Amino acid sequence: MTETFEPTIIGFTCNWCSYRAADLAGTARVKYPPNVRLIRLMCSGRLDPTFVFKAFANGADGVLITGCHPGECHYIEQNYKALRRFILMRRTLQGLGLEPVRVKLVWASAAEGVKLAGEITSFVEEIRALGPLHWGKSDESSSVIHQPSSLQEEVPA
Amino acid sequence: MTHGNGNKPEVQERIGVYVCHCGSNIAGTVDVVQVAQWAAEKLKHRGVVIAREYKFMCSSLGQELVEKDIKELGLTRVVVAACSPHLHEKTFRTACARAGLNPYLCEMVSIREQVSWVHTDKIATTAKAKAVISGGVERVIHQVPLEPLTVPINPATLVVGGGIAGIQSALEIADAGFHVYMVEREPSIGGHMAQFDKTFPTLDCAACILTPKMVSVGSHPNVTLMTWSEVEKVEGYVGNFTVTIRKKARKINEELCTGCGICQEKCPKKVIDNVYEAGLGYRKAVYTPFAQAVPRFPVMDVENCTYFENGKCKACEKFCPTEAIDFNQQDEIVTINVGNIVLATGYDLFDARRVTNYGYGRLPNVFTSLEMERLTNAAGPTNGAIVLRDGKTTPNAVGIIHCVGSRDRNFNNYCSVICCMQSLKFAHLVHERTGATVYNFYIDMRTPFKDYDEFYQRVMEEGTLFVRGKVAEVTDVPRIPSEEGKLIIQVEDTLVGRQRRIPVDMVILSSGLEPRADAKETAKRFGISCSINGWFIEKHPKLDPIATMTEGIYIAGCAQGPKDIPASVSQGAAAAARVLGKIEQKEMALEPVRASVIEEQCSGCRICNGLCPFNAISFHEDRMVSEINPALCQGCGTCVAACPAGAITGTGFSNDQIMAQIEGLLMLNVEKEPVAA
Amino acid sequence: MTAKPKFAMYWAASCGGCEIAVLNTHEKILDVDANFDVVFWPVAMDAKYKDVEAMEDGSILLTLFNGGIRNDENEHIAKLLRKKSKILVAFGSCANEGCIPGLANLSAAGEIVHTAFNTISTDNPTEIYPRTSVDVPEGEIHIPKILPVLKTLDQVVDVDYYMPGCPPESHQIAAVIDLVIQVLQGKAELPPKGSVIGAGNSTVCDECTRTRNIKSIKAFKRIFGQPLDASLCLLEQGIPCNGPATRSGCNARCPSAGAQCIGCYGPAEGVMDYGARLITSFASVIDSNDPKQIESIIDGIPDPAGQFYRFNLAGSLLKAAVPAWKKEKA
Amino acid sequence: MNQRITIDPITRLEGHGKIEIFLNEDGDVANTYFQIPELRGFERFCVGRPVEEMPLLTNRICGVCPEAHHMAAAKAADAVYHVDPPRTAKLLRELLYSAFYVTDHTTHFYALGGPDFIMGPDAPVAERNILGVIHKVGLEIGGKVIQARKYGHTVVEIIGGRKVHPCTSIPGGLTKGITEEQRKEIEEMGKWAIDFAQFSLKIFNDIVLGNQQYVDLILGDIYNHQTYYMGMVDENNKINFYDGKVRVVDPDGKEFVKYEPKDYAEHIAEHVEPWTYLKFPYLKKVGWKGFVDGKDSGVYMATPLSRLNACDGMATPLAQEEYERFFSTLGGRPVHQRLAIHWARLVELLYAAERWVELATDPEITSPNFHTVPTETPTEGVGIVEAPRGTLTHHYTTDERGLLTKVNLIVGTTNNYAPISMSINKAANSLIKHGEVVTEGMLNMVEMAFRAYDPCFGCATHSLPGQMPLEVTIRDAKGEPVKVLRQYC
Repeated sequence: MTETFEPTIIGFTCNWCSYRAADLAGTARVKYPPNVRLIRLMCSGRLDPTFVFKAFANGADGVLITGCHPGECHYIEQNYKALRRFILMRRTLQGLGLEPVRVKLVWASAAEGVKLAGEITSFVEEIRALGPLHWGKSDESSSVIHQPSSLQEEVPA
Repeated sequence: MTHGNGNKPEVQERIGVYVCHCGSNIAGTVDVVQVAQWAAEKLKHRGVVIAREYKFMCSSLGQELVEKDIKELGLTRVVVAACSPHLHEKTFRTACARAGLNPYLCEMVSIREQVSWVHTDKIATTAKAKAVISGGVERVIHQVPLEPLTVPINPATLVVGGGIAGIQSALEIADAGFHVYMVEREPSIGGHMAQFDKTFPTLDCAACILTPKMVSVGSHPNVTLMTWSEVEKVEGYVGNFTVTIRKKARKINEELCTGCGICQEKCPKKVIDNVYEAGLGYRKAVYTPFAQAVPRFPVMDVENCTYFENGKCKACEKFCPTEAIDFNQQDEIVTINVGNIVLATGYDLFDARRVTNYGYGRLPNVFTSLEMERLTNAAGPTNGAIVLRDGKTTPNAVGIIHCVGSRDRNFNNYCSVICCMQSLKFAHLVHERTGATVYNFYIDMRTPFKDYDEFYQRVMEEGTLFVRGKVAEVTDVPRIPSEEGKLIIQVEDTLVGRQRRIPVDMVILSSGLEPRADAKETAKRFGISCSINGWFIEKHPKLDPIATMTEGIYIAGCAQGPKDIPASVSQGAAAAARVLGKIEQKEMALEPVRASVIEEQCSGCRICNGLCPFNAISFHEDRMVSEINPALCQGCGTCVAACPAGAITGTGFSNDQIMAQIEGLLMLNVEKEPVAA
Repeated sequence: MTAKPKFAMYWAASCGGCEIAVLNTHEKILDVDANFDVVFWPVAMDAKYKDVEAMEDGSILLTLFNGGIRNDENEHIAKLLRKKSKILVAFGSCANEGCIPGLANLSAAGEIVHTAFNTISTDNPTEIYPRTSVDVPEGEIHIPKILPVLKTLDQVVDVDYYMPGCPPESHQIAAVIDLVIQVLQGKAELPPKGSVIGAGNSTVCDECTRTRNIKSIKAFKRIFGQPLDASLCLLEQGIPCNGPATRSGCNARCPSAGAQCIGCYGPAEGVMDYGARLITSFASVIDSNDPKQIESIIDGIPDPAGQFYRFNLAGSLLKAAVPAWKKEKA
Repeated sequence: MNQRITIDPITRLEGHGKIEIFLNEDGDVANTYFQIPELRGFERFCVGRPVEEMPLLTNRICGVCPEAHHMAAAKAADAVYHVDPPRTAKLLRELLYSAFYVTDHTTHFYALGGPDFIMGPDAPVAERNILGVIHKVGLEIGGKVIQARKYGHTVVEIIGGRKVHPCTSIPGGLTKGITEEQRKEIEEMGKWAIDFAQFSLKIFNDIVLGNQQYVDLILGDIYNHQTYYMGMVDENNKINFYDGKVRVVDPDGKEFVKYEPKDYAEHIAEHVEPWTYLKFPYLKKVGWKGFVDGKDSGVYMATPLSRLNACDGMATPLAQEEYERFFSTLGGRPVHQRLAIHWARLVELLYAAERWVELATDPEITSPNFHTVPTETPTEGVGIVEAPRGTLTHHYTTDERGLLTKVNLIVGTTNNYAPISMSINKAANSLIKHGEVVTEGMLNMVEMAFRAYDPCFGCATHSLPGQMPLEVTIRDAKGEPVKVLRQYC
């Protein structure tokens, strides 16, 4: 690609804090890059790692997970469950060779529209710097992987 | 076991897509016409049969468009791309319902707050709008008709906290003819207001306006009053709570006691009264906190009672005409059933000792606002005389410091709302009763609301001096002779821009308000949550400051955040109105966003059992499966996401819906269309 | 000649355990022989590739296919058997979800070859690696091409039924054989296409006899690191047992033998990603809200990717790790 | 220009083995290539896994002998953690392993290799299988064979938790012990197994040794390779399948080396050819000289026969008798004729059955002391057992958390890759002269040479199932198929 790489990012928001923060960013006309596409859940505790894997498998370059601040969850403490899952999920993705920065957890209260916009902007930049992920892309082709020539290149001597 | 690889079966649903211009709010940065055309063509194979754009979808004409299409084109699903669902989801769902479509088959996607308002590049913004819509379309395909769940409402109500907010709530409900249980932790209801003398800005006497209300609570046929009592456990859900209350032993038989007060007279033991008299006065070991206490029954202070200390005395028992004294009385556990709960648990006063440089507790003539309330109170320890600690000297100069513990990074960042007016009230009273010179030290003067600023003008006209600046220190160490024997207030006067040392005889610290020390436990007990500062969190900061996330639990007064008496009263009344509304409905519909267990897939591993803060999940040893109580479930979906067997499903936000939405949002990439130009 | 329906069983990249499991049904084998004309079953009888090619499409009623798709030959035969078979069953973990060989998808296929031919005992100073076609003095000879990622059967052909397990339990195989025979005799109906057969709908805990309570994990432990309570849920003892997320059907063999479930029966009914179920359920019951402490508790699972995708990587949503995709582009 | 005979394998279809024979102008064999076309890469993807999982992961290398990998992996893991399992754990592991041996050797003798002899090399293809055996020897034999497999797997399940891919071995021992009831059951089955083993040897005596034609066949030169022989022995140089030192004897039967498992790499190296995914192990100190036998070639064999050649006797009485009879009949140690592997296998079958009972009657076998908690920091370890098809070596290196950083596997059949290739080559050479068409019976002999090894390329390539279906097609100059021969599976 010659022109700058535009990452696609899926963002998960909770209905009570971060989605409202996103709304607030809008109402306040705060600008951030259009690369992020938000999905509304009732609570960050609803975030199933399956969703994140699905996003990567379908071509997302990064995934942003947002929720109420610890202790401010509208379901009392469910965002802590989200936190625990996020940490274990990130470890697992690392084990699968993913750069850990491609998944990000952000706490944003309903009042923090500006903060959320800022987080999105910086995340988009981080991912843009990393380049495309292309997870599963090569799956279509089932070509040989170790023609003698290509193997010699692949293999660090 | 292959997932999401493009080729899906043809979609059976007939979907309508409606793109809103919102005037130029959306149309300004999103090519809505093109988006609509795109949806009609590119999403045909996904079941979209019609895609329209319209100036204002939320207008009655816009809604009629949708209704008409549902009827004439036989739409089975509707996607509205407009503003945030938080604004108009209900609007369009109702519209669909009018046209005979289950309201939950309508999906709203935000292309305003999260698209047109936050991006500038029209091509990129338009592309994102498409992605968001395709996500909505995929999602709505998997939506299923939902029917709200209805539960009966027990007409009885529990009001926790007998301050002015709770009292107001209780009376409104009781007067409407429904039963109220009021639980108060202290021996008497009345709360902080009962300790005040005058109330700003009108300066009418707190007792005069409060006590009649207290009396009518105490005597109301529809009110069961439980003072010296605390809520221990709350079970159940809206319409059907079971509450366990501990009635602490008064050591007084309420049946027999007439409240004559002889026991208090005869009791030989004097105890400093730190609660009501703020440590300025005494009470007995058996006492009612103040003359107008409701109920009249006294409480025995077991820690200080001579009999409980060394087994002798029993003076009270000897003299009690009705033999109401009962040294063996034990705590009593009472359980009640109510349909709704109002939490009006109030606030704690900020402990001025924590601001050490103001010297409270170290410098005798530094007083807290509560102490000042007692001093100025005609029924108080000095019968209303404003004097120094020595109890006789009248001050010639008085300094009143605002924002003590408030708007201060070291303590509380928030504004306690009432301190400015309270300080002005003190300024007026001091000036009126002692003629002393009064200084007010403030950061910003905050006098909103009816007649408040007028009162400020009046106090200024009375000659009170105002110094704008945060007081650095209160000290008794003089630098010059004229400061000898004085309290010196060290402050930067930010209006004249220089440091000043102002000698006074008396300093009043206008302490701020803080959440109850046990607010977090209380919140947990009632299944609601607290903000970082510790105030109870309302359902919506603007549109629903009365309700909480937990259906059937309402909050009123300072428990929700600092406020003055009129605000507390109105919130108490508002909570009552909400409760009465519920009671009148007799039954209520709960949002059908709920989780449920597919029993044949549940392995009984019990992973989910500990995850529900609303205790909606129970385990059945006999069948070895977990079960979710739909009425208790608040629909957060945490258990759905946690179930290792995929045996828990969540309506409204099912896996299928979310997975489909992800596919939809990313479909454009699959189509290799540029995300942004 | 014979009017009996035709039966075939084939192995691709597999270990042969599935065949052994079938043989372990003992007398049931005779039922198969009695009711079917076994036209193709390399482990049990001889058959020619050209015989199969010569058959009419769809002329084999039932084909049990085990083994993953590791090279182009596996893929070729999978497609052939799909064409020739009415009912194609992905038989055993390899064909269903990749099984242990699917862990190869953690790295690039090139690295697999490189590692195998550079072990400590390998005498390979001149970096010789197998090539798909080699010129020997006498002529040119060939070996098959390894695919960049190991695939499950339904990633290359349409599959009618899934029979999980590594290997499928013999009693389950026997039950399925009985069912098929009953169907042949018109005494029963086939389950809907795409169903999982020879297994339960719930998870291993459903069949596990260990007592379980509300879970709250303060530390994850290694199976060999301490004595364990033989009657209490292993997960509650901190052992990362995959039972909660693993499909039932094995009678909880490993947990009842004192070993943690390692997940050979794959995901439960309707589950889209096996590993995700374990990640989310294990994490949910971690007894801490402090990020640092959570991290240190999770240190108790030293190899999360292997732990959660031991059998299921090739069949997971992500199919393979980043390196497997990355290298392929070379 | 060379003529090419493709021994066109079902492998095109199986992907499981392939033979190329090239003829020169005279129509004599110029060269043969025996290719293994698959590789699953356990050495690579086991890296990063916790070492205690190896007994579970490497099980899946081969479903025919998962017990062997389970044991080798468990022993390597013990070594990595420097932990010595309690005696009971070792007894239980060996008991499981002995029962497995009975099952495996039975399967091979009756279903795979044995039919050649029982039915005779000239018997029609269709008869040379278990059914043929049943017809010839009598119906009850089929029942007995099934019984033997059943019993073996029952013991594996009782101790190992599962019939296939056992799961109970962990660093330091086992996750469970056995009860007295289970022990009794196991002992009973073991006694039956001894009778069965003796019965099998009787069949071999009556039918094979009773037939001079077969004896000549066994002793015939076509199956004769002068190679080194490998096998594991206990402190008395008696055969042991589970534990001991690896002993190698030279073609004259003299001890060439006896090494501790941990030293294997000093003695064994693997040669690489670009036309196959499988490596060719050889004796490092002798060196790789190509596909040739004799003292100067590092090629060695690891099979039941090589184990008998490499040891000084059997640790159990009945087996010892058979051991002596074996060598006296065949003219003393070492025996170079590959077809003798079948007989050797029966001797081992008897030993395994006797050992089974020995272990099942050990007073400590039911002790609850079946695991020692490892306390040392994990580093590196080698585990070696005798798999039915050859010496099996697992070598692991881990980090301080016990996560694997290096894995090396030299598995049963791999040891025999070179000898098998040589046997094929030799058979082909003796069969195909001037491209002339040969008789079915002679072709079968190639097949027999091959199958004697009971090659398990499931282990070998870490990708193939237990048996290798192989179809050999001889084509004339015009490429028309003239004869077909095939190995059964």
